[in-house]
Amino acid sequence: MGETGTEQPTLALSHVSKAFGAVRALRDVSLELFAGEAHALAGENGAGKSTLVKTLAGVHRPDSGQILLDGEPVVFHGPADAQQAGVAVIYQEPTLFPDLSVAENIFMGRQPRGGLGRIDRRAMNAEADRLFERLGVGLDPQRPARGLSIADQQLVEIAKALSRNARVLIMDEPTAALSGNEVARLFNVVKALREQGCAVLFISHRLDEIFELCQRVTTLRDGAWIAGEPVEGLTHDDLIRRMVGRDLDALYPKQETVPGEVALKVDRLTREGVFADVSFEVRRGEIVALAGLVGAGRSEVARAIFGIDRFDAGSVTVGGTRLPAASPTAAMAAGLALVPEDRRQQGLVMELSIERNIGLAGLRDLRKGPLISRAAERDRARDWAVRLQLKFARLTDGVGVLSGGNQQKVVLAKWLATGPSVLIVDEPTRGIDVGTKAEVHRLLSELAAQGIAVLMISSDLPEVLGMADRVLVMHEGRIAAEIPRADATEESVMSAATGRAA
Amino acid sequence: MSTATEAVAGRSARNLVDLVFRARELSLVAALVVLVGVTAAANPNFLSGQGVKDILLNTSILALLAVGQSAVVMTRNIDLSVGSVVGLVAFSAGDFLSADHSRGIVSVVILGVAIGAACGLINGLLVSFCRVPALVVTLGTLYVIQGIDYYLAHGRQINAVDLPAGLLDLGNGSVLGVPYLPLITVLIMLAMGFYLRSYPSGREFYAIGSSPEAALLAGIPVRRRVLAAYLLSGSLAGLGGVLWLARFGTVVADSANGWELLVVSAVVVGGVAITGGVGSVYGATLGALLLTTIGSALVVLRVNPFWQQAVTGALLLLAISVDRVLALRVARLLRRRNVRGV
Amino acid sequence: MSETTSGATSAQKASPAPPAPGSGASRRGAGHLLRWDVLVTALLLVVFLGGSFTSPSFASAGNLSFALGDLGEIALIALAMTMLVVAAEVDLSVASVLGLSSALVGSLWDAGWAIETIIPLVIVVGAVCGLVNGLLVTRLGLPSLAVTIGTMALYRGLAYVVLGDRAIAEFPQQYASLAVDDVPGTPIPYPVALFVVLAVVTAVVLHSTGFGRSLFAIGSQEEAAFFAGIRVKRIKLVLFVLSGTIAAFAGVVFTLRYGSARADNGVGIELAVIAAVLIGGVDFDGGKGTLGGVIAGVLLIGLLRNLLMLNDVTTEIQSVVTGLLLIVSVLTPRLAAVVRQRRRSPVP
Amino acid sequence: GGTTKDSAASAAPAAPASSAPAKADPNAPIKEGLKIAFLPKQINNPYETIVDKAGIEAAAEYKGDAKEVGPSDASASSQVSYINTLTQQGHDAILIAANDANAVCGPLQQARAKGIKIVSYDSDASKDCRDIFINQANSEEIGRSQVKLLADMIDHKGEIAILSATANATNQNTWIEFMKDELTKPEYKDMKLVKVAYGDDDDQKSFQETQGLLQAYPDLKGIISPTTVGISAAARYISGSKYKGKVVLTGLGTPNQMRQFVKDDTVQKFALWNPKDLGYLASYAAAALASGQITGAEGEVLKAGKLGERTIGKDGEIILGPPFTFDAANIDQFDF
Ligand SMILES: Nc1ncnc2c1ncn2[C@@H]1O[C@H](COP(=O)(O)OP(=O)(O)OP(=O)(O)O)[C@@H](O)[C@H]1O
Ligand SMILES: Nc1ncnc2c1ncn2[C@@H]1O[C@H](COP(=O)(O)OP(=O)(O)OP(=O)(O)O)[C@@H](O)[C@H]1O
Ligand SMILES: [Mg+2]
Ligand SMILES: [Mg+2]
Repeated sequence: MGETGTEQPTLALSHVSKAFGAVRALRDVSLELFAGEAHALAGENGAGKSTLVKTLAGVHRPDSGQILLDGEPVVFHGPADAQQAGVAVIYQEPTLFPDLSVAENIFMGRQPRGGLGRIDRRAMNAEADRLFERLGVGLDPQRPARGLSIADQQLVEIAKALSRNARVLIMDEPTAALSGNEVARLFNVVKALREQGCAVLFISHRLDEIFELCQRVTTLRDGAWIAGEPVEGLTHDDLIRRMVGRDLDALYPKQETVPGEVALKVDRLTREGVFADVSFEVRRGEIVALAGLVGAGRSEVARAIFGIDRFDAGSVTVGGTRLPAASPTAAMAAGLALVPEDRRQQGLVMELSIERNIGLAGLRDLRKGPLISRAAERDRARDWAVRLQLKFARLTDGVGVLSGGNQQKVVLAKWLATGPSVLIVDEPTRGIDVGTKAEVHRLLSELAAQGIAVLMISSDLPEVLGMADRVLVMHEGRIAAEIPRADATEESVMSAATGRAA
Repeated sequence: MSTATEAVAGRSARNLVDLVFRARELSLVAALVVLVGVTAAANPNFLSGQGVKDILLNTSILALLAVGQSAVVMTRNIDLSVGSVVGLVAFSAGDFLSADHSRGIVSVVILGVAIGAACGLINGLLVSFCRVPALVVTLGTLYVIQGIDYYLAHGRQINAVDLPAGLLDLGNGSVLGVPYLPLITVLIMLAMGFYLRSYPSGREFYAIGSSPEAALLAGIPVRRRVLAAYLLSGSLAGLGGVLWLARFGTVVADSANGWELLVVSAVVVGGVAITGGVGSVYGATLGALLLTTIGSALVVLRVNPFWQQAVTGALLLLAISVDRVLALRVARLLRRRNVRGV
Repeated sequence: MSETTSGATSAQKASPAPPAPGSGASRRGAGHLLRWDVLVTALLLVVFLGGSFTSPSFASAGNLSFALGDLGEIALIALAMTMLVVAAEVDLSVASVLGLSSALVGSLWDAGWAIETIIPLVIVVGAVCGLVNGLLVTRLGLPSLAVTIGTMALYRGLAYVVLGDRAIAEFPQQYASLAVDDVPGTPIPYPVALFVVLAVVTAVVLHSTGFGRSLFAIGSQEEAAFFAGIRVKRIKLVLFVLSGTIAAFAGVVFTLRYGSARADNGVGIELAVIAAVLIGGVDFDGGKGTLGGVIAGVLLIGLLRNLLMLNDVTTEIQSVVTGLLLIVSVLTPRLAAVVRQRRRSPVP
Repeated sequence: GGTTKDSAASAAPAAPASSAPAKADPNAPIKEGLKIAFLPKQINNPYETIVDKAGIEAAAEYKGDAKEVGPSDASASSQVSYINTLTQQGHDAILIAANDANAVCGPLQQARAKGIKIVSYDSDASKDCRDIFINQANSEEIGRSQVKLLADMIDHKGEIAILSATANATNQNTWIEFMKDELTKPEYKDMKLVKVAYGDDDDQKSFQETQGLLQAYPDLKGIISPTTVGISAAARYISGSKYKGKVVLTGLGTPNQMRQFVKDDTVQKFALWNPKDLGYLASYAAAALASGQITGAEGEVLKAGKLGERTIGKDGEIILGPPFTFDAANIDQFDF
């Protein structure tokens, strides 16, 4: 496999800049992707990684600088041009066609043809099946994409990119929603591709993954190029320093707390076909993690507790009052808050501004008489934006223009601002950079210390182990095990999650 | 999450889902059968040769428009200008023919389709290239085209005597007992249905409607496809205008006035989601057939004319509600059967 | 049921704005001056000034009073329609509810009922019509466009059932004059004065209350609004009931103003209302728009039509002008945005 | 309590005499340059276009300045906007074919208050908001003669139906009342009116209603369609269906529309007055009113150019003349 050396980079950026209005997302950035090499792109939220990806993908046109394909300058007029040039991209946010089948999603525009140029559906489905087998995923190619969990959507995106047999594979946080198993399978496939001479660009906020998969790493900070170097010889701390510009405190700053009375009690909760007989309690001051494999039903439990979905049996009690089924309003009134897993659909109203989004869950608190107080709204937004180190130009900007991680912070701010007594967070740090992740963890820890009960759903095992007082492990819609902090290890959680434990 | 058994379970569930989706068309057929059955039982004349012929003839133009409209709706757009286009084409085609009797049918069809296509082109360019909302644009062109039509006609009327016999024959004649009009519509519907289902570019219409954003990222030529949908809708409306002239012989300016909502109803009743991405031209055609049949059946059943409109509305609501309730039921059933980890 | 409906709507509304290069940022910067509603207001001024110059009778009190009064029903209904469209729904049945209301007023009056009983009763019937729309939309999760096309036929049909081919006239003088007379000392007819009051209330509700905020959130991302604890279904239900109520009230005004109750009153005004709302800059996909824009839109259409008529411009041309106005009103801001963007970042 | 129809009727003050009845001066000359406007039910209705054109031509005879304006939809509310505009523009007379007798009343009163003369034609407005109504023919005569015409063709036997315009059309409903009344006479005891259908003056709707009628009533022997749009649509359907020759169609239609169907034997006879004469007469009536020749009182005499003289009847009504029956023998003499 070609270690850099003298050969041509397959795809390269040379001195590229890109600005959105006043925001300079990329400043004079260069990057070279070589055949047979996996290249990591590191940087905080909003550093410009996704912008760089979209530039390579032909979505954005650089303001200045060039894209080089096999050393020749090219201009991509749109995603189609980049695809033509052999670039396959997995975007940070899954972009599927909900009404079409999974197989059609994968092969849109490149369907296998039969007689008369018609689509050969059988071949297409078989091909999709083969791809999923490679990834170790049991998705049915003929089901519609609507209703797939974020993780499954991400897997379909991966299958789509793989199916292109591209010369360059670009992956923008493909693993953010995945748990260990899928990540391992994905890495095996990517490694194989790389060995076949594919150039890979990989983005992740999980540094371990960078060290495991990649040979080189380029770091961006505030849109500017900071470093491009081999991974070998680099330490975690080195990389963090390049990204953040300073050293970090402990990643999981868990404060010890004494659990108080029961704040959230879930009793024999069942939603037919999704989860069954789920019972647990969360006490004030406790952080309870809900772990499990993708699709184990964790998010579904959270949705049912919060009243998004109607449950078929069981009960949810918050601070002694039993919640009516299917009423988020009642749940909120009882002191519940849910940070949902899909920020783009469920967490944020993309067209509204940052301040409006942060105020949305607490319209009642912002009232002055019958009217909304704009000053109160602004103060609330500013306060939380600062506390979560949100990177933004103006509070009146639409959230849609924020980077993925910063959007996640807005979702957190929106719910923390409601001052809940029970906080349910579903993948709270999905797509959040290391620096902020520590911040979020500290915040959760602080909240718990203040007596808030926290139920944390996470696919990030170190996070689960680092933060939780207790770990509930779900397997196929049921609680498979409850593990106290002292006994929680990677092995114990994983074996319960895969159904191996009793 | 990946076991062989689960995949199998998923598949059988999917077959059920498939059935439900097809059931959209099936339930329409069922509704039609019930409606026709009841009406025919009350009045056998309804199913006489003349009765069936009348219904088919009445449906064909609406169905033709519905085919074009569904292509547009599938891309999450809408074309409200179709009614005006039919009116404009019907009148100008009539004018064209009555001015010179030697002009042939082919030339008038070309003229009609060309006018329709030009209207579609304007709609399409505005929607796809200028990115203005489809509803506003086509409501605007509805008014503009109607204005032009009225301006051209200004109280004149085209009479059957002014038209060549060949054209009138196209509207009322038949081959082997099947009138030409429904034949034309069915051919176009089949071609469109086949194209949309079996060709990559056809599937892109669905993709665009399902998620315009994803379509852009997938490298689909979104603008070209949307433009094509409008061109198609416009051309079919143009053809519809010529057929209108052929069928009715007498036209004043306001042919098909107000049909835009009728066409949209047909499409929606036919199961094409107004939010795009779902449905088929077969469904839309069946929707048109159902609407027309309801109208005829009420007259034949001697429903008081003052009740007719109310009953039509109620039946329309019933059709979409039953369809929806069934879909919800099946979805819930599916979820329960699809117990993960059993 | 809740889960399936919310699930179904969620993915459909996947953020509609395509990732247009730099669209977001540039739309804001200089955007203020070129917002639709501002543009429409400017056009309105132009029409008004143009009218005063080209036609001596245009700015006369008599003409303005009439032109404003003529807009009464459309303007009233547009208030409720604005809120519905902001919440990404639509009610096409308004004109039929107006007709049904008119028919009921007529037949009950003819049957010897007291007008003081008839009016509240008819308004309740309107609310029920709205409720039916709302229930079908929220409980069954049907698209409102489809539902209200159906109820449009149903309610109009019921109007015919109620009144058939009769036309009832001779309503009590004092009520009839309330519908046409001007507020003393002004060229403003009573219905218009009422409209102004309602418009102010609506504007405050839409732009400065939690309810209004919720509408914008529902309109741009229904699922996220639901997750934020907003009672999406209840709010939509309220909107439809409101729309039915206002349409029925407009029916009463219509009946008294023309002094004639008929089943076909107000046929087709739903498109006029929607055109006004759209010209006023409300985005049909929901989540965007201002009430000020809509009011300017209503006035623009009405006064422009009046001006054209005074200048003997034919109906055909009026139709063309209305259509072009609709197109131009959405096209201009987009073109301006493109031009601005080009100027700022010349593509290499 | 409250205001009911009865209490309002008893409390209502007697309608104020709108304009003090000026003295008519039969010998006053027709003023030159009178501004006159025709407001039809709907522009683009070919029948109304013929009427109005003739009226505008008549205005040229007496050196008046006439025009036609109107809405594209046949609704009273759109007509009202036009009445207002015409009032503001200051016309001498407005001629209106009212879409709703009552709804146009208020604005017409306002116009009269400004001294504008109002003539209604084709379809009347309420009698106290216009000066004169030009009736194309005596309504009673139209209704009864249509029944006679049909009865003669079907031997006074069998089921019959009526295909009308809109359910609210005043003139249609008046005629239909007289038809029903005529049918109660003993000589029609074997004829039965089974249905009144409405084609909404929409070609396609009328076409479909005809289909429905014929299917719903297989024993139908005859159809009366007293509207030009309806009769031509019905004729077209019958001429291309198996009902041709079995069902008799008559009604009111223009010769140009019906020529083809008379020639192919779908229709034997139908009636109409000359729409051009209607427009001509109305135009002269307006001019005479505006010039003070007449005031609209019963018994006054209108001098209507080439049409000669007409006496104003009860309620300010002037009748054009008896309807004319067209058949294969005479149809080619007419072109309108
Ligand atoms: N379409 C846009 N309009 C305006 N600003 C944008 C747009 N897209 C990105 N930005 C801004 O550009 C900067 C870089 O964003 P980008 O999405 O590239 O960050 P990122 O490195 O991918 O962050 P994350 O790790 O959170 O995904 C951010 O400040 C963001 O707000
Ligand atoms: N709206 C929906 N409609 C249909 N199926 C759904 C829907 N949401 C989730 N599912 C399915 O239900 C299963 C459980 O998903 P859930 O999101 O609860 O899993 P999870 O344990 O939270 O995993 P993760 O969040 O990591 O995806 C998944 O297989 C998913 O495909
Ligand atoms: Mg990113
Ligand atoms: Mg989850």
